[in-house]
Amino acid sequence: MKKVLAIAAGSVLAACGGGDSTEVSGDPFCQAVLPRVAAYMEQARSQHPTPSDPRYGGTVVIGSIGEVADGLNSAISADHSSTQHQQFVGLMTLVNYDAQLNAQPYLAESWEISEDGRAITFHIRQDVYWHDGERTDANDVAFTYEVVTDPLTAFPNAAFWDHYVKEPEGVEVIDDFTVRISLEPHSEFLDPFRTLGILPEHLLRDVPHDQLAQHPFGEQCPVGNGPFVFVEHRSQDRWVFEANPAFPAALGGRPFVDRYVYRIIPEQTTLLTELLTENIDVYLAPRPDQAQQILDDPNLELLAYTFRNYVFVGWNSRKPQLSDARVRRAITMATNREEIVQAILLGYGTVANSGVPPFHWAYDDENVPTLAYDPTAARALLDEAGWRDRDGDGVRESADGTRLSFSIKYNTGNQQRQDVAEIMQAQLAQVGIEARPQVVEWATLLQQINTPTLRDFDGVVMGWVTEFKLNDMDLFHSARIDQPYAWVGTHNPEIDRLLEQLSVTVDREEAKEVWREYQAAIVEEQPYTYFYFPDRLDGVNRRVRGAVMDARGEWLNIKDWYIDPASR
Amino acid sequence: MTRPVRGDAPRAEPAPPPTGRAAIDRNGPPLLEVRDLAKHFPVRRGSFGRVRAHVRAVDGVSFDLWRGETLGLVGESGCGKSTTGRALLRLIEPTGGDVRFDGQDVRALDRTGLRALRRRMQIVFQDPVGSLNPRLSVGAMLEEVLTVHGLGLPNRRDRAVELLERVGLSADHIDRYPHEFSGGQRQRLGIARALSVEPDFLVLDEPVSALDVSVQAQVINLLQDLQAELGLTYLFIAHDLAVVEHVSDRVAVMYLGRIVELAEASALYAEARHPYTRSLLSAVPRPDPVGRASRSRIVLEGDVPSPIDPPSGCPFHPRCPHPAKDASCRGIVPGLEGRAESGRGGERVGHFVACHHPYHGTPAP
Amino acid sequence: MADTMAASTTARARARGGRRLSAFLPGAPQLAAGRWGAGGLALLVWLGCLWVLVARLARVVEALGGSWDERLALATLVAALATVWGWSWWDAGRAEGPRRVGVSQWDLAVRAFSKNRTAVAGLMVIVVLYLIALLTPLLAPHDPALQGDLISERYVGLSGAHPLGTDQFARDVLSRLLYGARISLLIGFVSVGISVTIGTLLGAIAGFMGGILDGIIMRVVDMVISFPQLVLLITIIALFEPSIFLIVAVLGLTLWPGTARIVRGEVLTLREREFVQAATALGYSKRRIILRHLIPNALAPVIVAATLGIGNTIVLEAGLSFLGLGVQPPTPSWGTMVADGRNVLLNAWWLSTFPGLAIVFTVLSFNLVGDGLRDALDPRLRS
Amino acid sequence: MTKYLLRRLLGAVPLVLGIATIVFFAVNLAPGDPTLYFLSPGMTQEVVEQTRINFGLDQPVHVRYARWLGAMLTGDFGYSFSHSRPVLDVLADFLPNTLLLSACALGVAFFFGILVGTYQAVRQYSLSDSAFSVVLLFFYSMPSFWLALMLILTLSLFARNVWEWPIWFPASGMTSTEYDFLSFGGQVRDRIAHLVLPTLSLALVLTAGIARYMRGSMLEVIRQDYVRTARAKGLSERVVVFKHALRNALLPIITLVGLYIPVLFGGTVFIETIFAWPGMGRTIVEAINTRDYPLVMAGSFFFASMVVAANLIADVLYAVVDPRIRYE
Amino acid sequence: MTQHEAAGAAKSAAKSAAKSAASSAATAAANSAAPSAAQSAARSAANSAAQSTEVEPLLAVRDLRAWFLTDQGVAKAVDGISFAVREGETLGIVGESGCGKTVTSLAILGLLPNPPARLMDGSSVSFRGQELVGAEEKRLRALRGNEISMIFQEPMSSLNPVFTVGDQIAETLRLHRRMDRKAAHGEAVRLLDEVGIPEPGRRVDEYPHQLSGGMRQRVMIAMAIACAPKLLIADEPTTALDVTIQAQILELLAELRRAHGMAVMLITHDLGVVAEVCDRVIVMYAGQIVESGTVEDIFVRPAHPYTRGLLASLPSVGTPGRRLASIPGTVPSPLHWPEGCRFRARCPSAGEGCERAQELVALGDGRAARCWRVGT
Repeated sequence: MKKVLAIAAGSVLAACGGGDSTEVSGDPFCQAVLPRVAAYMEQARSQHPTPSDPRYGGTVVIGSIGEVADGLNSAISADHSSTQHQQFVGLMTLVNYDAQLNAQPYLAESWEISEDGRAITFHIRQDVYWHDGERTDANDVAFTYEVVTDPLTAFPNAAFWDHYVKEPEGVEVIDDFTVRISLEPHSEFLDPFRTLGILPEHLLRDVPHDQLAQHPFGEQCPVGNGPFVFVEHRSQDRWVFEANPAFPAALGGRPFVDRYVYRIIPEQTTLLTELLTENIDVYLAPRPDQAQQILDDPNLELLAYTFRNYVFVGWNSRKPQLSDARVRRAITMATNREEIVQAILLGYGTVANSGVPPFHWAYDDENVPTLAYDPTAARALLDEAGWRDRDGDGVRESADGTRLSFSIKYNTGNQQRQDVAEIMQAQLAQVGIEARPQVVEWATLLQQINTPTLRDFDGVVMGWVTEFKLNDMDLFHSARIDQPYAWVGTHNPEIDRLLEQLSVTVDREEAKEVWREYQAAIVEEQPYTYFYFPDRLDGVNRRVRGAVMDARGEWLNIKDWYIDPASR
Repeated sequence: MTRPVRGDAPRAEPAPPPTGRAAIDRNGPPLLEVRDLAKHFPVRRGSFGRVRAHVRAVDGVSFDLWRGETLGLVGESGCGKSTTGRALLRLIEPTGGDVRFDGQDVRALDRTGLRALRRRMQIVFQDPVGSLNPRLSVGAMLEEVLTVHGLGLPNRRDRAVELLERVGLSADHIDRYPHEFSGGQRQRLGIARALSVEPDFLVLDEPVSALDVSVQAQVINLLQDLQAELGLTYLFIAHDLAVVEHVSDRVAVMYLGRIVELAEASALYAEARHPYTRSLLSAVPRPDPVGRASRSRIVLEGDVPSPIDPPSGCPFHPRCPHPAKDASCRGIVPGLEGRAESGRGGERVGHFVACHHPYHGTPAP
Repeated sequence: MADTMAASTTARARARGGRRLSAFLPGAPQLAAGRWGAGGLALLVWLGCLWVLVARLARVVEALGGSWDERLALATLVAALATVWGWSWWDAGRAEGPRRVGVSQWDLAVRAFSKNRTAVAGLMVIVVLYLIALLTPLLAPHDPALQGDLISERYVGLSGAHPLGTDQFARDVLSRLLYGARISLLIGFVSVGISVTIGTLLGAIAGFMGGILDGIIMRVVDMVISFPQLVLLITIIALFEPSIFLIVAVLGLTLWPGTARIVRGEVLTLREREFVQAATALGYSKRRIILRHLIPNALAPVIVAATLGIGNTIVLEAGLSFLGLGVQPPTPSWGTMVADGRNVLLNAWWLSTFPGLAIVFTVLSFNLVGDGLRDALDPRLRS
Repeated sequence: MTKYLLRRLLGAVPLVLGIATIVFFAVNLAPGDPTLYFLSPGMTQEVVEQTRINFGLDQPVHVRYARWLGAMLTGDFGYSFSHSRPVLDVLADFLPNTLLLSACALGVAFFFGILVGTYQAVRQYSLSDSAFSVVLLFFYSMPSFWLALMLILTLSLFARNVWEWPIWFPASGMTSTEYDFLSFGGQVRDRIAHLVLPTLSLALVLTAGIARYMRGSMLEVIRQDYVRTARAKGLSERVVVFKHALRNALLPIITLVGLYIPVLFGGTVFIETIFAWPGMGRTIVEAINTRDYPLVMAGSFFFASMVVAANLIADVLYAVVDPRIRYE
Repeated sequence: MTQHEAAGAAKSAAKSAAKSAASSAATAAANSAAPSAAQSAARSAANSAAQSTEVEPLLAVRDLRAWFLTDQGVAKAVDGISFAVREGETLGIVGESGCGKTVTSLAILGLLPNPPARLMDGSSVSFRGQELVGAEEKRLRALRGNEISMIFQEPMSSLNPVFTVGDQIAETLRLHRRMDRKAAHGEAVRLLDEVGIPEPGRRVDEYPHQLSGGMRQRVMIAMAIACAPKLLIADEPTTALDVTIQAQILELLAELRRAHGMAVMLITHDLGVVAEVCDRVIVMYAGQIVESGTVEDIFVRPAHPYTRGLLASLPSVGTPGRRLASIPGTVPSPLHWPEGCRFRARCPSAGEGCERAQELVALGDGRAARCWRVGT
């Protein structure tokens, strides 16, 4: 289960620690590396001439509001566009998912799991070269594993390695192209290797792990082994990549497009204009209310698909108004979530009942109970829980006079969350609940809700982006109640039990049943009022052909995109 | 001296008093004693800048003034005459010297003392536009003074009207604003304001210089009438020699922050002893076309030097046309010396001149 | 001579007629006399308020026992009607009496100002705007926070039920625009009020006292002025929690240096003016000199700056809204409305266009009035 | 002159230090913990603590202030939390872009402002005078982000897609994606095309202010005695206006440079965001939003210092142009 | 009159003036001696006493009316004045502030700002037979600073602060004498020397603020005489100066007039200055000429009550103590000149007959006064 807008947790020793000699200078590294890349590419181009297929050539431009925050430095990133570039553009991961979310070979040709399920052995392809000419081998994999499991690195998705044996003993290089990793048996154990781009050991081995975050490798001169070769990064402006002619033919060979440009355009109206004026080919994640413009333009198409994030309101069960699960259920039932999906997302979304996204194999909307919109039932439930409007002011009170009144916090500048809070306020008022939307600056809000001793909120509108390996441990397990993310303070033995079981159940069919139970328990407990899984939208110019985008990401098959030769 | 023959005098205000003015009693102590008054303005750069030099605007001025007397202070622009007038009232803090008003040390006064003093000493300014607060009506302006000093009770408005009438304006004017008056009327308002505290002594700082000739005469007459009626003492500052001669009992001529000559008006104009006074007098154009051919005029060379860096010795020596100019003029600052005239009162009345080689006798026509 | 007498007699007769007319149509006699600015404004306010009274009678009656802002609106309505009627009666009658003596600088400024057509038009817009802002509870067709049916009534274009359309929550844009006027005008007015007060006092003290105090105040002014104001605003507002109070306070506390500079400059020249010296010579206290003789004379450019400042502040608030730092929802302000609506400019153009135009015309009015005041208050420019 | 310059420079030092202090405390006294921004769930408490120490946020505020000031004086502005690079490197990326845009806007604004203002003054009270005033005020009254969006919609989107004009301008970025493959002339044209909209958005507001000021200044000058003297010499009206009057009317305009630089920098916050211009204004807002304290402090500090520098330059320029000051 | 009508009238005035200027120029070209032109000029200004029948005057002003159309109404600043300046003479125009003397001088060279100022129908200014009212701007420019030049009251503000004095003098020379930069600079040095500025070679490259008031006025004079004008209009040239400097400047002007044989029109409010330097004098009051004559006539035998009052109210060196005779009241505003005799309200001898507008009454020998009493 992974995160919010988390950015690099780099350590900035040199700046504040008073040290004088530890300063990392980007220039020498880049100056050494970039010519080598250029030379190798020169050679590679002559060795691998472009096939005479009309699909080869052209530039594809993707526009988005945000930077590729961490570039190709996979050891420090959790950010969506960064990991996507690491998986599909510049670097390679050991495995890939197919449409059914089953692992497929990628950098790893094949793999075996030991009998006892405590070791996994990867066999690495032998035809993959770093863009400076070095071959990618088992040492790179081992190096990457060591780096990300070292706490000094502060790998943001450290929870990946919960059931793995940490470095250095957890990884073993058997030969140049074989590597074994030790683990405890658990579900979805391949998922981390789908996300983690392998790093070049020969370039980074001398860098202290706590300084990787400041290393110029990530953003200034990344050297990858993927289908695209880094050319240029202008901060807050663009990334430029070109096709890697030496990309293994077995994996499809060089990409069709000559160049791929990622542009950062922070204003969405500008982005839409650029898409409409055909200055960019892909507009990543337009707003739902911009969809119609894209649909109206014959040159453009709109791709819409369910994604891995969801929006919810978390309820602080430590508060007397919200400690009773019946009240939380009543709140959810008094909220017309279907209408909210229509209103805020214009229908581009799915109502959520738990954190399991619709495309996921564990998703089951038939057998999992839902709390449908039913104000009458909500009122009855509140009456039953002892909340009645005793003084006739339209707001319910408990027997001891506590008003059923609370704030709903959301962060500055997030339109959708603000909308949720506003609509909730209007709808809860109908059943005698007073909800007060309250905006808080992002860092302050995080402090208020994350600090275990503080938990200064009643309700909070938030969102999570999940990985394919779902894991709610941090959120709802009572053992984690003093960890930052146990905002709501759930203390439910049933949920604890199911969470523990889920984390070690390897078989999907078996797991699916546990998931069903778990979701039913969550619906009963209602730690969150789950709102929706918004659809991911992408505006794409029709001259771009062959693009497949789904929950796995926009860049999924970027190497197979080609530009309609007629409109080049 | 040939005088132009004039036609009928236009309809005059009350008939002129038969002879000059009432005799001044100089037996008692002077009302105002000024000794070595100095004001040096620092020349600074920037808000916290260091002082780079001093403008020696007033550089050791001494004179006495008796009750009911008018002392004229003349000189060219920048000679320090206005600064002198303001330093007397401590509108500008003097940097040196002594000022005694009616025996009181003016420079030693604290805030309350100063406030009391300002009921007895007032000033009238040159600029009839700038000297009145444009946002206050005449009534408000006069009543404010009365309020501040607790005067004119019970009815301040009546007192204000009285003041207006005294300076030749009428009760109709009381609700008007300064911009609704002509230059001469505004000067009358300035006088009324000064009179409102019933002072003994007025500094008149170029009171008629900005006025047209016909109006100038009205104001001069008013000032003389008030002096006669109220027994006021005037320090009359002006650059117009004719006006000064007309109104003053005694006249002091200033040059570069110093008094160069001080005498009874008649004596000074008839037989000026300082070369500067003589050139000044000869430079005044006279409304006398008939005599112009025969007049000899001393035209001074060059300009007045800067008071930041005055010449050594006699400040006038670089421009002095005196044939006897010599090394002592360049080296030694001449003191204001002269003969006290006996029989007319105090010691300091007489013909004083600050020159190493003063002239004697009447100048050529 | 005879001519002028005849003219004044007819003027008097006309004035008597004017009084009768003014009883029914305040402003009409002034309009007839060619004073289209004052007359037009009076007539506009009169008819407008009457219209509110008639068309929204039910709401008016309701307001009698309503919330405080409904009662405030009611009081405003009554006060506006009374003021206009009373003024017109008094003014129409004034022509009968003797010519007033004593025309102050302000009177002159008013005369000069009323000759400036664009400025008078701007002033009319502003007066009407403030009136609308106060009367909003009576005027607005809907509750600005009331959400309609989210499925069928969202993004409805201009229609009878919603003259300016609806927004993403099916709220009435016109109502929100009217309520937004309150917030925007309030922010402009209050923050400029704060900054002008602080600036005038500090400027006057710095100018009059001089010396170290002047040095310190002016160094602070230099520092604050050197700051790109917007960056400072963003820093403070973003790091603390945005609220109307914070926005007003921060705007008020960062905009004063301009005023302080102006006032100090004025005071420095005024201090040398002879009437101030005369005041000193008359034994007035420093306090009296500053408050009664310096500040009133230094006020003209401050009034101009304040007028222009209100306009600037409204634009600034809009800018902050663009960054998500403006007035927070559901409270509508023009700035947030423009900023929120910009994303749907192409399919629901009315969302940001109307508040945008409201800002432009309001600020334009303030600027026109400011320019007009500048010309009217500067005696040098008065011909 | 050298002494004057030196004195002005020395005078600017306490000013800049004062500004640095304001910046520091405005940023550091705000509630909220910036480290939380850079952390993810699952991180151990030790990592959190280590990060806080790394950021230097474990110290009391006065110690941090002293350290920051000390480091700053040696030219060390620390590391950007979010860019993970020395702050100076980050600034070096963005500052030139902002300066380019600001310089263009300032140039355009002054050129047209002076031209229009002079024209208005010479034709005072004419129809074109009032028309210019109202039109310029109209732009002046517009929130700059709205103006920018309108320009994008009209001169970029509608011009191309709806009205099909032969000329339309790119809505974002400093260069096209194919910039590197263009000829030199093409590169120049490409850069100019990208500059047009942001420059226009920034400059229109300033133009209005400058024209207004210039009009006033010119009206003042044109009444002066020496202009009458120039006419009495028999000079043509063109020479009178553009030689004798303009030069004097321009003097107070020079000080406007110092006054408008902060306005300009403030404007870049919006303009750079909307036109995706990789500059300081946008970066600083992002830094504020991500609580990148070192970058916020250094960025504001540089902005303010440039304003101080601009004021200084304006004053020196004034002294150069105005002989009355030059020879003092 | 409403503004509209006034504007219309002024427009037609300008048109007809242009026409008459063209025709008079044609006549002047036809007969270069132009005695008929002089005669017709004399006829048209029959009641102008300042008229010479012997020689053609250098400058003839006839019925000049310069009105200002302001918001408050029409200010008739100059309201029908006629006079002539002969070659080589010094004519003084004297009067109190607001009497219209400066407007007259500016009107001659067409330097009045229009709007608000208008030269009304029938106004005529002819310089050496050439009509200037309504003349093409280009022709006026050729005259300005060349054949007619001006100096003004404030030497500080009349010099452009941002150019060196040398540049400002040379500009005139380069414009009218077509000198090159170097020659003009050399000539500027010579001119500075001529007007008595010490070290002209150094001063030529200085800026106005570096000079004293007296020197600035000398620079103005140098600029004015650069092209050896026939007529120098000096508008209050010494008012802003101290007495000793005033004496220097008056001396210099007298010298230059002798040396260059130019006519000087001296405008001042200082009767003393007039008495010192002028040959003939015009006294103005309320936009009109009230008296004209030789300097002796005016000062020794003033005819008009205003002139007499003015002289009587002058304190004079050598006559202390006497109570001054003052003229009561104040100068009326040009917006509301009094009906009838404009001096009536302040006149000691006003009475029956003064309620009608006064004409200039010729008294012989070129003298005239605007008072019905003097003729009788």
